[in-house]
Amino acid sequence: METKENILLNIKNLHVWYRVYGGYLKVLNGVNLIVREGERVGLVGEAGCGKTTTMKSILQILPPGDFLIPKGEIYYKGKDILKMNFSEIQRLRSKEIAMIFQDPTAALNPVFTIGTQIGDVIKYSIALEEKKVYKEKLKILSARALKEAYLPDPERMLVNYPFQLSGGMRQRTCIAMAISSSRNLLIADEPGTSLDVTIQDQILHLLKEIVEKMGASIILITHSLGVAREMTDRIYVMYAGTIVETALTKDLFKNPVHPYTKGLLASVPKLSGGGIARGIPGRIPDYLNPPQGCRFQPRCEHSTSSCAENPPQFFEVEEGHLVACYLAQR
Amino acid sequence: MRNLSGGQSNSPIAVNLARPKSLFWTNLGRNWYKFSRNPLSIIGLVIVLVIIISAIFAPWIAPYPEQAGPFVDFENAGQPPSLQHLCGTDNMGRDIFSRIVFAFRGALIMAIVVLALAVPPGVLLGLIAGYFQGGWIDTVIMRITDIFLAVPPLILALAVASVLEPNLMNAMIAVTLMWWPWYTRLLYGTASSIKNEYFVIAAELTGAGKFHIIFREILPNCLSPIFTKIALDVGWVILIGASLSFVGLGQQPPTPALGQMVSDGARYMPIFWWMTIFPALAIVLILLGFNLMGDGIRDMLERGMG
Amino acid sequence: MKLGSFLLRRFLLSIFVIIGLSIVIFIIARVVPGDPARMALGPRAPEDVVQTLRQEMHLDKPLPEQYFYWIKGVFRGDFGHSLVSKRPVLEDIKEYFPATMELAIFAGILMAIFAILLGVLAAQHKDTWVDGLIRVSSYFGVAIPAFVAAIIFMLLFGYYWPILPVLGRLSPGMTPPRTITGLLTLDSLIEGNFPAFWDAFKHMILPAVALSLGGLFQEARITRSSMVDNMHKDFLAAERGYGIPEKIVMFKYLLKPSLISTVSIMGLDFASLLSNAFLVELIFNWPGISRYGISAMLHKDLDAISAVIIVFGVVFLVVNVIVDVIVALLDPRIRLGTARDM
Amino acid sequence: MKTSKFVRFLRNGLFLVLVASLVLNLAGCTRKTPITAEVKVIRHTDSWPCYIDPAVGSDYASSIAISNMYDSLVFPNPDGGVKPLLAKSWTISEDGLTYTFELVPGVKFHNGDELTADDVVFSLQRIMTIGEGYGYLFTTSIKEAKALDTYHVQFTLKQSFGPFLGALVRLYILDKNQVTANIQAGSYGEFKDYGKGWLVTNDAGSGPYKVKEMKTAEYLLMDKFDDYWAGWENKDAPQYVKEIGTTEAVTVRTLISRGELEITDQWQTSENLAALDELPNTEVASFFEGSVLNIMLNTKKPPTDDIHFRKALAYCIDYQQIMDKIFPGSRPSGSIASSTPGYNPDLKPYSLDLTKAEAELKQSPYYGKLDKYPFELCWVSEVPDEEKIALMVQANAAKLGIKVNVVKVPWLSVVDNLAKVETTPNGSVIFVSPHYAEAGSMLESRYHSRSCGTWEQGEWLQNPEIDKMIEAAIATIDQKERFQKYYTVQEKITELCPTLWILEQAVKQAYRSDYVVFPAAEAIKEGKQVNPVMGYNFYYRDFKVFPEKAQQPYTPFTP
Repeated sequence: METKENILLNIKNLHVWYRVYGGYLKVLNGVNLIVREGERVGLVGEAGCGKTTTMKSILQILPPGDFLIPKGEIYYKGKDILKMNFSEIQRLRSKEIAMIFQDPTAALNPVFTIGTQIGDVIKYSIALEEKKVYKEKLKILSARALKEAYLPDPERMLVNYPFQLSGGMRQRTCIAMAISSSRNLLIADEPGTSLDVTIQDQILHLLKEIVEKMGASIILITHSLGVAREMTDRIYVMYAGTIVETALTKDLFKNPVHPYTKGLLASVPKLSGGGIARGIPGRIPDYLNPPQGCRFQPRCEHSTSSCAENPPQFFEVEEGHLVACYLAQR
Repeated sequence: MRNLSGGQSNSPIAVNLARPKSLFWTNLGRNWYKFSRNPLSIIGLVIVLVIIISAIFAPWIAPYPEQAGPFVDFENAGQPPSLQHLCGTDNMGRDIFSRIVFAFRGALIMAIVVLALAVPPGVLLGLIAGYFQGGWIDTVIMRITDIFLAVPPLILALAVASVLEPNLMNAMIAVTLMWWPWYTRLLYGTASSIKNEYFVIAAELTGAGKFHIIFREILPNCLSPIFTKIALDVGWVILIGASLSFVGLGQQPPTPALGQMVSDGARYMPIFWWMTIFPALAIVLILLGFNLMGDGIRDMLERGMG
Repeated sequence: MKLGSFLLRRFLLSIFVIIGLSIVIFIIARVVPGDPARMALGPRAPEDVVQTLRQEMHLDKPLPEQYFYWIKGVFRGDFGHSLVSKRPVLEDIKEYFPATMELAIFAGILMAIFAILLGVLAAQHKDTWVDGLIRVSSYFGVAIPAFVAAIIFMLLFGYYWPILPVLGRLSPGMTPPRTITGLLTLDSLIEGNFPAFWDAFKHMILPAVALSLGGLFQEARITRSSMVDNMHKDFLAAERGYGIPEKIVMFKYLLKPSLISTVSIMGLDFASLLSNAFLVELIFNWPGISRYGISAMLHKDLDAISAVIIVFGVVFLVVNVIVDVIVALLDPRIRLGTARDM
Repeated sequence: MKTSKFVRFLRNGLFLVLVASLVLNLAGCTRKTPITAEVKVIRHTDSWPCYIDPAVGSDYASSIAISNMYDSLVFPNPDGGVKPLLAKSWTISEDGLTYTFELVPGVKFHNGDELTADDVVFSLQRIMTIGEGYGYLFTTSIKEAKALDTYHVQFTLKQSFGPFLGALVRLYILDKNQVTANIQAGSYGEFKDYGKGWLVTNDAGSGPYKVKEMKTAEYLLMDKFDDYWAGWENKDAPQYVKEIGTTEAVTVRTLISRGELEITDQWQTSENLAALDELPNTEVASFFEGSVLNIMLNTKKPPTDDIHFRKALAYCIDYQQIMDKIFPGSRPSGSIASSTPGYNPDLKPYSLDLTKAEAELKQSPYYGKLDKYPFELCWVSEVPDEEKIALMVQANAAKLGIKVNVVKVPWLSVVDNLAKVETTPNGSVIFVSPHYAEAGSMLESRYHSRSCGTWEQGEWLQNPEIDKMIEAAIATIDQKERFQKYYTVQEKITELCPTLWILEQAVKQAYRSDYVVFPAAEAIKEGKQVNPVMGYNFYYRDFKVFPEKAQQPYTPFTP
């Protein structure tokens, strides 16, 4: 069933380092991730484990100047993004992949109107085939995009500035931008986490609907397994810059193997009694000089000498269920 | 940079009722570490120290101390820079290097006196206006401040100095008159933000007197911005002093002053170019030193508070 | 529109400040020892003539009344007579003011353009030798006073490498254009008198550069740092990510928000630029109002001094208002107030 | 990063701007205007302000301008006498109180009006009422003036005034109609401002040159008055004369080195003049106009109120070194300049003699407690060389243990300070030159009680005996007799030693000798006398200019 054709995105052994005063933060340490066409993939892990970095490196929008990618490849439709030239990247960004950012307030430019921003997005995505795009047409298209994101009174919305909107409307605006022209892959970075629960719920449903309508694949980044469970077909569990476990959503919830995954699941507060979740002791390691072997080893109760020495490979525990842990080795 | 209030306002949620000690004193060690981390700050500090030392020990450092005063030696007039005269001699045969060294004195005295006279009233008014924000006191003080800030200090200082007799004292008076408002404005901002801090409100609730609140609660937390501004201002005061004496409204000859030496030298350009260039470079050196040091202090105090 | 009311408030405040300033000036001008009437007529003038002049100048009245007469004159544009030029101060001002404005505006433009250019360049090349070079030169740029720069330029480009004129606004022998705006470059362009334009322009270069240096580098630093800050903002990543071309992202989406802080300090820099003009005009023998002001100060020409300072006060208020407006135009949050209207 | 393109674009932009401006500049500078048929012009820098109103101006620049734009009844000769100008003849009553002048008929003002006796009377009343500038010369001497008919005017004096004709040089005749047509609001009764406002930038004269353009504090441009009544036998006289209002050393040198200046001002420092002399085609002309550099000692303020103290100072100054080092080419001076007619040649000026100085100081009551009596010496900030003088005196006086505090004072403050005896410093370094070419002028304006409180007398001599002697001398009609009296006055004053007469200053200016004929300079070369009346060595009607002979650098003048 692993046929080259239907693989849309294939990240192989991606490393990303940040340059900081006195060395490099080795944020991504060999990320492997696959997204098939029409597939809904979840990427879970606690805050600061490199989820967003991975996604930004797909679009080549990591903060300029102070990062580097020592090794790894990112194949999109079989072509390595890291080797693409400027115009190809441009095409990728405007036609193929779009990202919905975590914090809508930060993701919208405070000094331009919604109209200008979404207008430009559309203009340059269409401009690739149509040479000149007329203002009027732009306006209509932008308004339509907003409408699709269920924003009330889109025309009036266009002349507003971000700070004049509510959080939810900003989030919808971001989505509108992302879907303003058709895309094959959507990346949703913890959509709506900065909003209150009801709105967050609406947003998620909106996304679901859109993805179905566009028939696009989606990578949903979240730290809430609950969300992942109801939104995705397959889940990648990420810890400290590496993928530690991946499986079909149902399999993962059925039998999580990696101690970290278990920990995550355990820390979801059960509605049916059980009280406060157990959680995971310790915290994300220092990226400046991370542990030699398995990065989870310092927090792992099952850790053995081998864990400390070199990082574990993937072991397939069942069909499409890979775990990077010596526990899975038998 | 509004939140300089001893780091408190950085975390508005944290309700702490205990008055924070001014972090400036408590963190001196850590601050010094921060300061010394930046090589530029150190360079600045070194320059400043050199200037101060040579000002204090001018008679011993200057090769020809007597020539810094009334002195004429037409035999050696207009000597180009040489080993005997590092910066050459001026049109009256006086050693320019010696005169520069002595000129540092006047410059530093100017800075010290002006700031010593301008800062306290400026700070006081700023505190009061800030504390009684919204009241008529606030209005009166700040409007007056606006008037003085309406024209850059140099211009008003020139005007004041010009109507008085030209000499160092009057120059200092003139600059002082123009300098206090900047501190008033600075303190107004700081004080009015601090007065809404919980520890101040708490103090008010416990019925502390206005005097106590202004001087014991608010003032200590305004110290770092004040020190920062002073550190940065020294250079600018000296510059204004130099500008005044450049026009002839500052220190009077034969006592050397940098600005005056520059303008005197300009009369003999380009024949005796060294008469102008070296005093000019001296001014640049002073400014460079105090700016670099000031930047260092600002970084250590402002960023250091977080 | 909030902007309108904002401007109105600024304007009223300015009026108040100007009046306050005039009082301060008046007091300064009156503390001088010596009798203005006698000064105006010279030591040998007969006493009775001096006496009549005293009465005309209301010098026999109490100070507040004197102030009243004076300010009344000022609002009618009558700043009194200049001791030195022996003619109404207003005429002098009319004659010298444009020269200073021309210089200041040109210097201001230089300052703005190069500040932004260098700032962008430094931000683009963050932590490379370009950035380092710009930073180091900025330390010197701030530390070299305008008048020192002026003298050094004069020495270099006036004598050792004489490629630029160092004195006045126009070479002798160059026929000046008819006075329309008073700005030589502008007038000569209007007239189509290009040699005059080129000559006037060349005369402006050195003083203008000397004036702009300080502010230029300070603003370059501010531009750089705020651009670097914004570069890490999500919205920039977003706009890039949505496939908006790099140039648009840089010049439109990054530059505009980054310029807000630059513009807001430009007011101060322009002010210090104008005050530096006092010495620089002296050095380059630039026939502007600053040089006029200095000579007035050295001759204790009180009416002239007061007038010059009032004029500068007005100029600064105008400049500040302009800056505020530009900032408001750049930043909707200021223009529309952060309140949500829907 | 994918911004390299953008950066390259930026860098190129910046680079282009720089290169472009540079190249254009070079281009702009290298173009030289070709020398064509030149206008004859004299461009001359001088200290500003320059007041061209004859009732206001009296300083050097003003005197030059006024003497070129206005005529007076008589014209000064180099020997100190006068020759007819507007007045073709005159008679003096034997009591010396009544002067009657017959005017040259048909003299035309610049605006074409004819010059008549009325204008003379008007001009006199005007200057006497306004009382500035040279006015005092006449306020003190003239009782009344009346026009007998169109061409005859009569002056009646208060008391006989020997050098009256010399003084009349300074009575410049304005066009009454033109002035009265241009009066504005002012404080002179029926004549309102007496045309002062208008005359700041205009002239109402009949002289060989007239105002073309007056740009306050920048320059005065005069052009030749072609139908000047006395004609133009000198065909090479300058068509234009530009008085440039600056003495800034840098400016002056730049102008000369660019061939944009014919004659510099006389206020250049010796270093500058030396530098200018180096330049090709540039010579330094040096002559005496009776200007004396004095250190006026306040005789009413200790310690300078004691004659022995003053003499001690007079003997301890190294005049020779000052003359060699600070004012090269100058010469010793007595109580008046030796070039002034009426100077007593037998008097020997004070010279360096420390033993005498010691002796005098010992006789002084202040001897031994000198430290209690600080000696304040002021110099005028506008004349940098004066600082050197002050410092020299300070150094010399130190030899006697006299402590001198040197103070720099701007000119207007000097005028203020000298107005009152108590604010007058012990010593003031001040240049003074005669107002009309005779000892009487200097004696009166320097040492007569009447001149106390003006900047020309910082001594506060107030010696009735001397006053009488001066008045007597001035009242004497017969020149020989008059000069004898001048001599005795000078002896008396020199004896009192109220002043340290440092030197008689040589008026020095650099000028372009390759194409300018500067009469005064020629006269010096031929060992002749130059005109002792201030300003008249710049009587441009006698100048000759040959632009075609000009060597490079020369920038032609286009009005």
